[in-house]
Amino acid sequence: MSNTEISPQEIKDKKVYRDWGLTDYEYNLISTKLLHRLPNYTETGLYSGMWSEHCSYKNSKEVLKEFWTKGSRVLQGPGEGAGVLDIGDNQAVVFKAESHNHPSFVEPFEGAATGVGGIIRDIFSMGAKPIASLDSLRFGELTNSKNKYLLEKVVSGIAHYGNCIGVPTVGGEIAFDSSYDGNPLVNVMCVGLMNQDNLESGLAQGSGNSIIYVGAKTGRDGINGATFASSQFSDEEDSDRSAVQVGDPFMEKLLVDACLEIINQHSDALVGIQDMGACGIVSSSAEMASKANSGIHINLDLVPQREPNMTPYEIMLSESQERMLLCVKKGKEQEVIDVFKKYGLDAVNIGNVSDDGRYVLTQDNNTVCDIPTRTLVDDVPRYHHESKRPARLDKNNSANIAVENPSKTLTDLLSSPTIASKHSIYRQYDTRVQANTVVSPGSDSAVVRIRHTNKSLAMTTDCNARYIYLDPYIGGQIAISEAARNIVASGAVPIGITDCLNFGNPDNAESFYELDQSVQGISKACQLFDTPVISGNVSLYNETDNKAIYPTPMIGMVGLIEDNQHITTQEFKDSNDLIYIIGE
Amino acid sequence: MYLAKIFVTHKKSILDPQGEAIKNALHRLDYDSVTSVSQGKYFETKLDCDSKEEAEKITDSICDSLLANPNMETYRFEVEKVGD
Amino acid sequence: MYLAKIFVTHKKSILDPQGEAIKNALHRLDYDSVTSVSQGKYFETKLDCDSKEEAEKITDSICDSLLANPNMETYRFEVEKVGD
Amino acid sequence: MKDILKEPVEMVSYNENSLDGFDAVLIPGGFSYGDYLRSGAIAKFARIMPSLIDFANAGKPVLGVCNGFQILTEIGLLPGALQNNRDMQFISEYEALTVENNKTIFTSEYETKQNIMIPIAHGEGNYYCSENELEDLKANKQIVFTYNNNPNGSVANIAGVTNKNGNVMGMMPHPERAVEKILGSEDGVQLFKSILKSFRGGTEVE
Ligand SMILES: Nc1ncnc2c1ncn2[C@@H]1O[C@H](COP(=O)(O)OP(=O)(O)O)[C@@H](O)[C@H]1O
Repeated sequence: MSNTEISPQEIKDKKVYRDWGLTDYEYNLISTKLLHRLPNYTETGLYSGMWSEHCSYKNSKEVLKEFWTKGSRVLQGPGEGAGVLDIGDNQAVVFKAESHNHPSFVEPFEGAATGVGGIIRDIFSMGAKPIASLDSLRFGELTNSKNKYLLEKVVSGIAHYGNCIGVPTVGGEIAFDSSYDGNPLVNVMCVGLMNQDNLESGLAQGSGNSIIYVGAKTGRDGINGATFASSQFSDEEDSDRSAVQVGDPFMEKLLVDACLEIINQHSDALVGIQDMGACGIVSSSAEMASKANSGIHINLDLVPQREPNMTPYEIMLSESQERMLLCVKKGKEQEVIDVFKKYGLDAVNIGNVSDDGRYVLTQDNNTVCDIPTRTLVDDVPRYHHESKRPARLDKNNSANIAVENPSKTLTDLLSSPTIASKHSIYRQYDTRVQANTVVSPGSDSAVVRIRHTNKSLAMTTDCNARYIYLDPYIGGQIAISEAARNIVASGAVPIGITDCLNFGNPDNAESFYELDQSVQGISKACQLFDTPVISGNVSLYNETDNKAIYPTPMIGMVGLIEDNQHITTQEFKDSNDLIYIIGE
Repeated sequence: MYLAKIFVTHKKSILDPQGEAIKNALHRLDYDSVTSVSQGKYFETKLDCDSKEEAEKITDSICDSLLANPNMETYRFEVEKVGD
Repeated sequence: MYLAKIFVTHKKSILDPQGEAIKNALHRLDYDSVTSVSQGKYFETKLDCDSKEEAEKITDSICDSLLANPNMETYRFEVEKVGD
Repeated sequence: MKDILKEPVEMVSYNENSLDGFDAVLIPGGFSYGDYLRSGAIAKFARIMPSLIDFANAGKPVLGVCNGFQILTEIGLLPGALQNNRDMQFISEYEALTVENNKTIFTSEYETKQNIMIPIAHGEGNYYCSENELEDLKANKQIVFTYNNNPNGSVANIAGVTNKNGNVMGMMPHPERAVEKILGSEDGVQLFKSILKSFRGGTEVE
């Protein structure tokens, strides 16, 4: 993409917006119904980012509505940085999962590392201390050296970020199947613990209040990452290098400490806080403002920049890591900036909240964008998709598996990478930093104790995509049941889930059927287990050359252990103990 | 026998937290005249090849496939003939 | 303005786990002609100094105090004058 | 320390410049300054370091764990250096150690040759020193802990060493992560008890 900006008329005539992922219908909606004029270059860029699936969930909102999100413990359901559940004693557990599939395919080490960084920011932006992370990974078969390379780099990227920042990676899951050749899945989940009084939200309200930018400087990294994440792979894009973001876990460690200090000790100054994730400054600021029906005015000259001559489009859509956006009460700015200074972090007042509902950007005293804020967030069209039951589901699926040599079958199974021990992976993760990990990887679910109480949290990630492929509805229920079994087996009561819905192109009616049916199955099972869905993430378009991955709705479940006496681990304890099989 | 000296450096536009951290440390130590630092990798490999051309071809291919990450890094190298 | 190119390398007598790991990886990729690999660090720093001598003095001192660990590493550098 | 042995502890910022009033210093693990360049290389210039060196030279106990060990070698309070693990991967694991010397202020509560389980979590824990230095370490009984199954390629299986005086110790394994049964091992407790006992002129600590 060149830096010379083309005129609004040219954008329309040459249909340039299509390259950015906007359809003719969407572009016309923006120009004729929402703006009543042609959007300029910067504005078109902002819409293309904000209206991507990644930011708007325009293709999946209909489906997500079906999730069961109630339950007596829910303090915050889907819609904020992360979900929050009451665990008693005025404490709450906060968790969410995030996918970083596409960036990890392009640049596996940094892609996976920045995935961890992003989900950790979601957790502490709610006011919680991150206490553990988990992963959920899918690769093609390891007989292919490219897949081996991806596995190695992804795991070391996750290890690097988690180990450096001091959040233990306590568990996860991994499976290999050729359907993930060319489209690996890298999902990470983070769990945090907080005092209920500290609950924060991503709000920008109160005319005249200040918008403060904190953390790393903005560079050209990851520009248009969100629209990029929402479009299909093709072999050519293998060489697409513009979207590489580099993580700096040490900077993030400082961000965590500084933000938590502000939330704990300067809550009267803070109105709202949100991390800059996909679509960077535009998504965080527009979402914070639209939630409060506010307008916002940002002076781009004040945004800390790492590279010279960045255009408004580049500044607003950059996905540079380790940045947060705060809304701070007028007059309290210095108090907040001083805290960040103490940690050696850049904190700059870049704009203000207004009551006119407009989203206004200026650069060099020129207005480069002036549009209604809600058109970026609330006016995104929602698509209803056609759903078609794949023919394979109606074939006679029963298989006759004759085992002739049981011991050979057993060793074959045990030596398949999906079933074999994952020790070589999790030994690279610092599983015990923070000194609260009671059960580290290798058992059913990980257990992290809550210091100064007799309670613990159990956590697991699970999904058997083959079951979903064979029957999306039942497969979805199986995923929840498997997670619940892992939680229960560690001595905990399941209390809630997060998810990452990794699917193919929703315009394909069969792919959409898989999405829709598995969500219904998951939702039904969640109701039965009393585990509401409190957060999650959607990753569609997981296809290579029109071949979709197995439908893979990863489930991250958390359980509560009220008495640490109840913690159990998987291994056999003593000889002569009896072994039972429970269930059918 | 040939000796290849290989330099792998960060692409300009990419964030280089290491270089920044080192620069900041140097400023804390009052080395104020240092205005920028970038950290890259330096390899020396010995190659048992019949010609300089062959050694160069192999070195290029090694850099491409393993030593440098084309997403973020660029490389250059020099090959010279050495004894033993 | 001066540009210093700094090479920090492992002392010969010390086992270099990085170099070994890379050599083994190359052999797995069938680059059998590679007989040895050593990995070091390569820095480029810009210095705002009045003379080449001064830039060299500062670079030496930076290497000594920060960039190289004298227990296991040695360093060498080249300083040249550059624009801006 | 505070939770288990009920002793007062305070965090001292790397930015302060005095250690007055403290009896002992623990330099913890964790990645100081992101560990860019080399582990501990940048941290050695933190403002607190001159006071730390004075503190150690005055004979007071200094314990460096993991990244703390790396820092102590970088500032020259301990011999040798720590380089990348042999297989170039970060390793997080419980390791069996042997107590080689129980005549130090850090290990008096252990038996000689006692086997203990302490977790490790590091990517640069491969201890290196020259042959001469190794001879010195052996002659002065400065090798305190060794690995039973050397996970990272350390010279002579070394997991922890002291300075000549015996008041500064560095070790890669994390004794502070092995002080509660619920976390899998209590084998680290005796180390902290040993230090306390030395303050109290040899009285047992409960
Ligand atoms: N990618 C991974 N990262 C971290 N831990 C993992 C990973 N894959 C598996 N594990 C751990 O290995 C153990 C076994 O995993 P898995 O085979 O998925 O168990 P199960 O089938 O019982 O759920 C669990 O403790 C799990 O947390």
